[in-house]
Amino acid sequence: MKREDDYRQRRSTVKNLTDEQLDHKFWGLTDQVVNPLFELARGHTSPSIERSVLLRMGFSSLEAKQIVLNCGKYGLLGKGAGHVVLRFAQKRNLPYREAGLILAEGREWDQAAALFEKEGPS
Amino acid sequence: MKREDDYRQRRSTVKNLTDEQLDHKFWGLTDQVVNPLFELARGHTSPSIERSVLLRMGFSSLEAKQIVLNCGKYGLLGKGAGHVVLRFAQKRNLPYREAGLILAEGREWDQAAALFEKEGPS
Amino acid sequence: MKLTPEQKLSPEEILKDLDRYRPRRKGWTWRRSIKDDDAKIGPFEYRQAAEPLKKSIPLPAAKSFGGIDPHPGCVVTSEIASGRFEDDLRRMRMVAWHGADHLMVIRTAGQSHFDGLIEGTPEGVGGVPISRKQIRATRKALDLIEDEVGRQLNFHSYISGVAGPEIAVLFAEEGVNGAHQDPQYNVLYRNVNMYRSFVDAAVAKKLMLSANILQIDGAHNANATAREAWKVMPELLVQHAINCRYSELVGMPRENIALSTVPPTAPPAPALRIDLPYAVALRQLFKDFKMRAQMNTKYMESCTREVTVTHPLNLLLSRLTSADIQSTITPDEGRNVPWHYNSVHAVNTARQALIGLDGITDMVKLNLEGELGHKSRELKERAVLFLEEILEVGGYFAAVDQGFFVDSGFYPERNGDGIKRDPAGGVASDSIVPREEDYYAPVCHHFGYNNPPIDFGDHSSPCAPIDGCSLCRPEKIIYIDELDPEDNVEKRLEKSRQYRENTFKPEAEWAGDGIVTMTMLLPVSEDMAEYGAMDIAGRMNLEDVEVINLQKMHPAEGTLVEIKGRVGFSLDPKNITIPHKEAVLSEEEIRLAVQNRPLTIVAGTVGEDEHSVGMREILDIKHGGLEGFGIDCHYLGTSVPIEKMADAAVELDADAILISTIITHNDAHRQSMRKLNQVCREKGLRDELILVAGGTQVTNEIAQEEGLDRGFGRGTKGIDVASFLIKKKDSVEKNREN
Amino acid sequence: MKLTPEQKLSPEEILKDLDRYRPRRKGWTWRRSIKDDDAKIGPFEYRQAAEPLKKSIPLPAAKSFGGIDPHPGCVVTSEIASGRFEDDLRRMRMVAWHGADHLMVIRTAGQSHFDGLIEGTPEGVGGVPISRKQIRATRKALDLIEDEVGRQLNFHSYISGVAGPEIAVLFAEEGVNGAHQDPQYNVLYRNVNMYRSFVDAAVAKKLMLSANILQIDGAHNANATAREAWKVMPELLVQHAINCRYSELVGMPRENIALSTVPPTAPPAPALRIDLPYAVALRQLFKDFKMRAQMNTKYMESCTREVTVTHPLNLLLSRLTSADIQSTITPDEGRNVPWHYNSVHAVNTARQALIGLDGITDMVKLNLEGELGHKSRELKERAVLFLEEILEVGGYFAAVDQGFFVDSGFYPERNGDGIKRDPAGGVASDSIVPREEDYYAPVCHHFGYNNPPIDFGDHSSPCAPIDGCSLCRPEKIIYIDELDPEDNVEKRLEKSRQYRENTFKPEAEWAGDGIVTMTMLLPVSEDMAEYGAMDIAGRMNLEDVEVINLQKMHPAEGTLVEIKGRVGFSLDPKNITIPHKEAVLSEEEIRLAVQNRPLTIVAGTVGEDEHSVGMREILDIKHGGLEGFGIDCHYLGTSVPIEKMADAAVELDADAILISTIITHNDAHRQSMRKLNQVCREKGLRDELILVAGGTQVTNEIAQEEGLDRGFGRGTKGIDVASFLIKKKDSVEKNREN
Repeated sequence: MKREDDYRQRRSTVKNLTDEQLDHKFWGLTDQVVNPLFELARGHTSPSIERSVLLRMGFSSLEAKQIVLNCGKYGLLGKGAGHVVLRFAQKRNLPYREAGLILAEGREWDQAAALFEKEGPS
Repeated sequence: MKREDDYRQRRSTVKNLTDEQLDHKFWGLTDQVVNPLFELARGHTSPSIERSVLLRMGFSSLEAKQIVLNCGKYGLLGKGAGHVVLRFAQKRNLPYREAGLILAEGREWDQAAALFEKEGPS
Repeated sequence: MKLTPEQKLSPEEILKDLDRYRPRRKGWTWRRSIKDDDAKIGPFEYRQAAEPLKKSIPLPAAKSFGGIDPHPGCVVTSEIASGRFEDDLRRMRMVAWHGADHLMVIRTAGQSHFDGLIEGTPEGVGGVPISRKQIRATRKALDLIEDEVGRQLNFHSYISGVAGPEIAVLFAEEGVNGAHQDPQYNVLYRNVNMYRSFVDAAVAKKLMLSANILQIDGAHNANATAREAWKVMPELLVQHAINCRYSELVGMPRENIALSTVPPTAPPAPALRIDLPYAVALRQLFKDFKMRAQMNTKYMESCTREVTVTHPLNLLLSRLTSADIQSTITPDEGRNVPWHYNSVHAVNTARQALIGLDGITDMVKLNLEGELGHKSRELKERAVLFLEEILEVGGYFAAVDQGFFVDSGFYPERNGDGIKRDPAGGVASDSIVPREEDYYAPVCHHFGYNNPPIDFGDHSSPCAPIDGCSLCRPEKIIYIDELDPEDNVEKRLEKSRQYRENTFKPEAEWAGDGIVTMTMLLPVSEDMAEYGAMDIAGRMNLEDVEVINLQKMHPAEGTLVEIKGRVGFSLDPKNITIPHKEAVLSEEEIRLAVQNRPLTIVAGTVGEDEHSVGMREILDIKHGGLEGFGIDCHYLGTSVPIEKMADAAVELDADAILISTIITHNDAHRQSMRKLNQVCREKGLRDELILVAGGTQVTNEIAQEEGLDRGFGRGTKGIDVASFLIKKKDSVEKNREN
Repeated sequence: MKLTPEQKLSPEEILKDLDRYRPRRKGWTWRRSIKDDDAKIGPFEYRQAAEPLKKSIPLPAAKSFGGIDPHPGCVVTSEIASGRFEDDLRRMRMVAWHGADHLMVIRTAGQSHFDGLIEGTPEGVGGVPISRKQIRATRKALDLIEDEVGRQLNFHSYISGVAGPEIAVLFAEEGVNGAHQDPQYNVLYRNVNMYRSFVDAAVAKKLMLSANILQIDGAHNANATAREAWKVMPELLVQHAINCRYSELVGMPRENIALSTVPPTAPPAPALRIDLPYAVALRQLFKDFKMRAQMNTKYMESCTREVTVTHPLNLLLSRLTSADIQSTITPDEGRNVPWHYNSVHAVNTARQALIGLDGITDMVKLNLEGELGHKSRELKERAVLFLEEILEVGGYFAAVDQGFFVDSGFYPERNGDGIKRDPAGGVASDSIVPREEDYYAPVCHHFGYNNPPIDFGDHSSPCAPIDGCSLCRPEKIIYIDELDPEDNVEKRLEKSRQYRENTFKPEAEWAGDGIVTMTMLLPVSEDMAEYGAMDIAGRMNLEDVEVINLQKMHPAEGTLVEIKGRVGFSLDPKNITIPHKEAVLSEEEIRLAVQNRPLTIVAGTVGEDEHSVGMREILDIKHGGLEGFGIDCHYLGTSVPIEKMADAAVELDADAILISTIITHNDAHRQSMRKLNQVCREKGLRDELILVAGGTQVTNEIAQEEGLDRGFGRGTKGIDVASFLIKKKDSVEKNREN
């Protein structure tokens, strides 16, 4: 889009504001721009977010990568990758790290996925 | 001479002056310092001054040097080196440059000096 | 492990037991300012200075002020990007000794599209791959260096690209103190999918907050990208606001949020009159946030002088407004990835200008009533209009889709050349996933919806069911050493070891790289100069020669050329002879000695030598000569007969005779010296008099061969001669007493 | 005779017929300022700019602003001191092209004690011997250069020493436009007898007035001499006043009198807070006089970066207060007599900073109410007390005798280390003579008592009796060519001719001097670095090697060393091959072409190449890449299979495929290129697609050998690739049409 500098006309809406009012308007508008972005973030996750969770659970970056790849494949990212590991560990009655390593090797994913199909969120 | 910074005491004589008065005092004192220097200059000459006069009369720096050296030797600087050349030229009825060249060669200085002993200023 | 100033930092030592190293603190540290309004350092009072360093290297001119080393009160950044982190460490030590306390490691360029963490220590391009091993080793080295200089050092890198949350975890775990984080950067400059960027950013920011990592935003990139950078100012205010507010919503306090701001223009633009209103508008709108002032990079060419003049103007802006962090840009950034000594130069430029401008606002005031106020108000109004139009078109994503950003028009002017990004496109598009109702991440400080299932027990924290996450229990961190058996630090250290331990080579970026630069004026046109300089460098056996700067001095009269190249050989310290240096008395010692025992000297040039300049430099008070130390100097002029010199010495009861002579083909200089010695002997003065000869090609050897006490050659200063005279006089008197 | 930009100035031509050359004007010229309040140059408005030059070389960064070349409204000085005036001429041309219009020729150091005029053109040391031939040749060259650049150039030197009146005559006769004249300088720094100095000075000043020569005083020398230069400020006001008033008494108008003022201090001192009150006091006291602002020299060390930061702070002072003449100090003055390109650098620093600060006082105001006002008032009070004490002790001569001047105490503090001069002593003592009653000097504009005798006739002017002096009738001037058959310009030109006409050599000061500098960081301590660098330079066959800067980067990690040396060989232009350079389209042309015919490209790294940085630099908008020109770029990532590249090109209907590859030992890079060509041929795409390969070690030759259209190697910019794509597309379409 090309447009001439029409600031002189456009500013009619702001030119009578005090400096304080102008600053206030600036931040009010910013809030309106940013709030939807914030809401988007609150309700979504991503492969990197889920890998970051696994890292913090004590998995290596290589392990986390494999687990999240499979979570994606099995449509489980929306459950949380850490959640998947913990449920699987619970089911198999293993320490969660051992359970996660099984998943990181790409094994037993059908079983892990089934946990969420059947039982749903607790 | 060594002295501590006694500005706080000394300034008593100036601290109540307005800025304008202070500036005025500064230039008034400067005048008092400079005037005697100016008077000294007005009434004195130097070898370089006399050579500068000869240069402007159309003598070369080498010629001027010799003429002024001899003026010094014969006590004639106070008459003005150019003056000496002109008087000598007048006496010898020569163009002044030719006369000056004779003097620059160190010749006939007794005669030149005599012009001032005898006749004094016109 | 402890560093001592005389010992090199050993990357090998740093790497030892790295798997067990833990950072000793987390979070950002502000420099401590001197508290008194008027803090005395040497002969001066400072108002904006920091507490001094324990160890440091003062600016060169400090030697005229008693070696003082005042540092500005703001944090000073050094950006380091050698591509090999092990070489970065040594450079960090150099810059820390010059006052940098914010070490910003530039990331290898491909990393923002790397979907995950890089492990090990591969070599980078234009920066280093940021990995756990690299970070941990760097933090360990910085811990040692901060003990050495006595000031806490902030370590900084980038949380951006498609692996932001993972990198944020890494930084929080390993004690990184500051990071760039701004989702708009990913979108505009890295073409990362916009939804993904914002979703990831929130998680990353929350993690940063958990470790008190200072955030710097990315708005300055718009200055560097826009064709006419000064027109992007209204948008910059908008970009800053979006990231600031987004961060605040995540929970970051304003004191953890720094705006990255760059003066938008540079000379030959009337820069201050454009940059200053912007700086003012920014500080008015973003009151409680921190300001990170960066120097201009957009208009840097390859002339380092030009850069070095623009930067003090940038630093003036920092002083006229404010800067909590002063970033520094190296003078060579217009030519190459910064080199070691240019990193130091950049830091020196910042501390020098900031200290030179200390307290300037106590004498000079911003005139907000006039043009400055109007211009900054106008920028804010334009920014408000920008925000209004973003909302009109449907919000941020729609605005980016329509190319609102980095347009080269002065908003509301639009030039149609903004960066457009497709909301559905970009790297990692379609990769975000809605969190389901039963979404659960068993970690604390996790941004967003999180619903720990009740059957996992302990609900004190989301990470309680796993008995604490790695931020609570660092021992859970899995350390990977290396993945690539060839491309790693150990292999590189093997290759560079000889240049670090046995021999040495010039070095610009990496141990043993051999790089030097050469500067010359060639009295020919640009083309001829360019290839002529390459030819000269080739004949001097430089390898990989490149021209790095070419400046026309005049179309016909000459061209300035700078080239770089590699030296093909290395030096063995054992083969370098360092001559014994005579200790010179200090100026104070000399003055005191002369006060206690007055010295008189007679001086002149001898032979047919009318070159009196050297001698006069030695004597003249104006050139730091003998007169200035209180020595009574009698200069007899040029071509003085030796006998006259000796007679004058008798008459004045002098302590020394100084003769100056040029070197002539017929050895007249030796004859003069010999004669001086002879004449003084004949007159029975030799024991009383110190005899000295000087001249551009005189040497001590020649002078002593001819019987004099000392010869001084090219480069001699008055203080060298004064020092010698006093010492010699001392020993003469001692001999007499014995 | 006329200069053309492509032709070197020929000293031989200048010297031709010099005996008959007369200056075409006399007196000082101020630079013409642009008159409008807001003068537009390119995209900007300037308020303190001068009329533009006809020919000039803009600052390097100007290329980002359409090549604009604004110059500040004040006169800009270049001080030139090569020691050979014939080389000065070429340098003057270089600096004039960069905006200098005040060419100040430093005098060879011995000249102030030379009792008369020097004739001919002997070589000087630290400057040139000022002689008629040297002046006339220089003025003639400047007349030609001013025609070339379209601005009047002021020529300047020194009227001091024991031959002041003679030199003043010379300057007045030969059209010198400005000169230093200050009797105090002689007394304090040259130890010329004080009576002689003042007596001579009055005559010299009157002569200067006769030719409208601008006078600059010598007070700045006290800054350069005093140990703590900032303490000498009250005295400086006194020194300025003495010379100003003395000049006024002789008849000089204030607009002909410039104060030579230097910021007294430099960082790491808090310089502005000390320098600014002094600058303000000076401008308050000396209202109608001119200000010549010089950059600080006192605290210059050998680091050119440090100098280049201090000078903009000095220039800030000039802008915050005022400067009618801005002097420039070269960044190398802390190391050596200034070199050609450093003279240019110095001028560039001045114009860059002054233009960058254009109109700054419209936004920033001096706060005279507070500390600034108090401090400047204090300086004036201290100066008044100084003057009072001069009078108390018996006047100026007595005060000098007692060491009042250049004492390192902050007056009235006194440190007892001032320069003392004996009124009866010094060079040329006892040389003044009272003018007798019949004293007569037959010249006009002669200062002092003059009593033309009545018998010499015509009394219209003192010079009427001689039918006009040389100022009235220049044909009376006696021109001496040379006195020394060996030490003269013709002999020197003979020796340098080969380097000026046939071959060439690097040059710092003199044609053919061969001097280059080399800069390197050595990862060793200072001593080892110093001698290591000398060793390296020796192995590179540099001669006369000297270390010119040594800076500790860290006691153990490294030292920055700069050396200078001479290249022993010369280059023959006939043997230098200048490769044909491909013309690159301008940014505007490319943008327009893409607007008219959109371009789509597919890009990726191929083979096992994860080094995507080079490719991304070519594409990225942030790095001036293809995106920025509006080219639709599809980056497929790293290690992309060749087939995938081709498929994507089909899918996107792309115009070109760009692959990036590193060079590997097994020639995988050639295989990738070959395969790309083959695959495209097999799919029938080859005629439609432009195929390009890039990489640090790729060459066009390799790429074309493997069937591609073009290869790009190290140093390629986005614009090079964009330009190629558009031209290639053009020629492809043209071929199709035919």
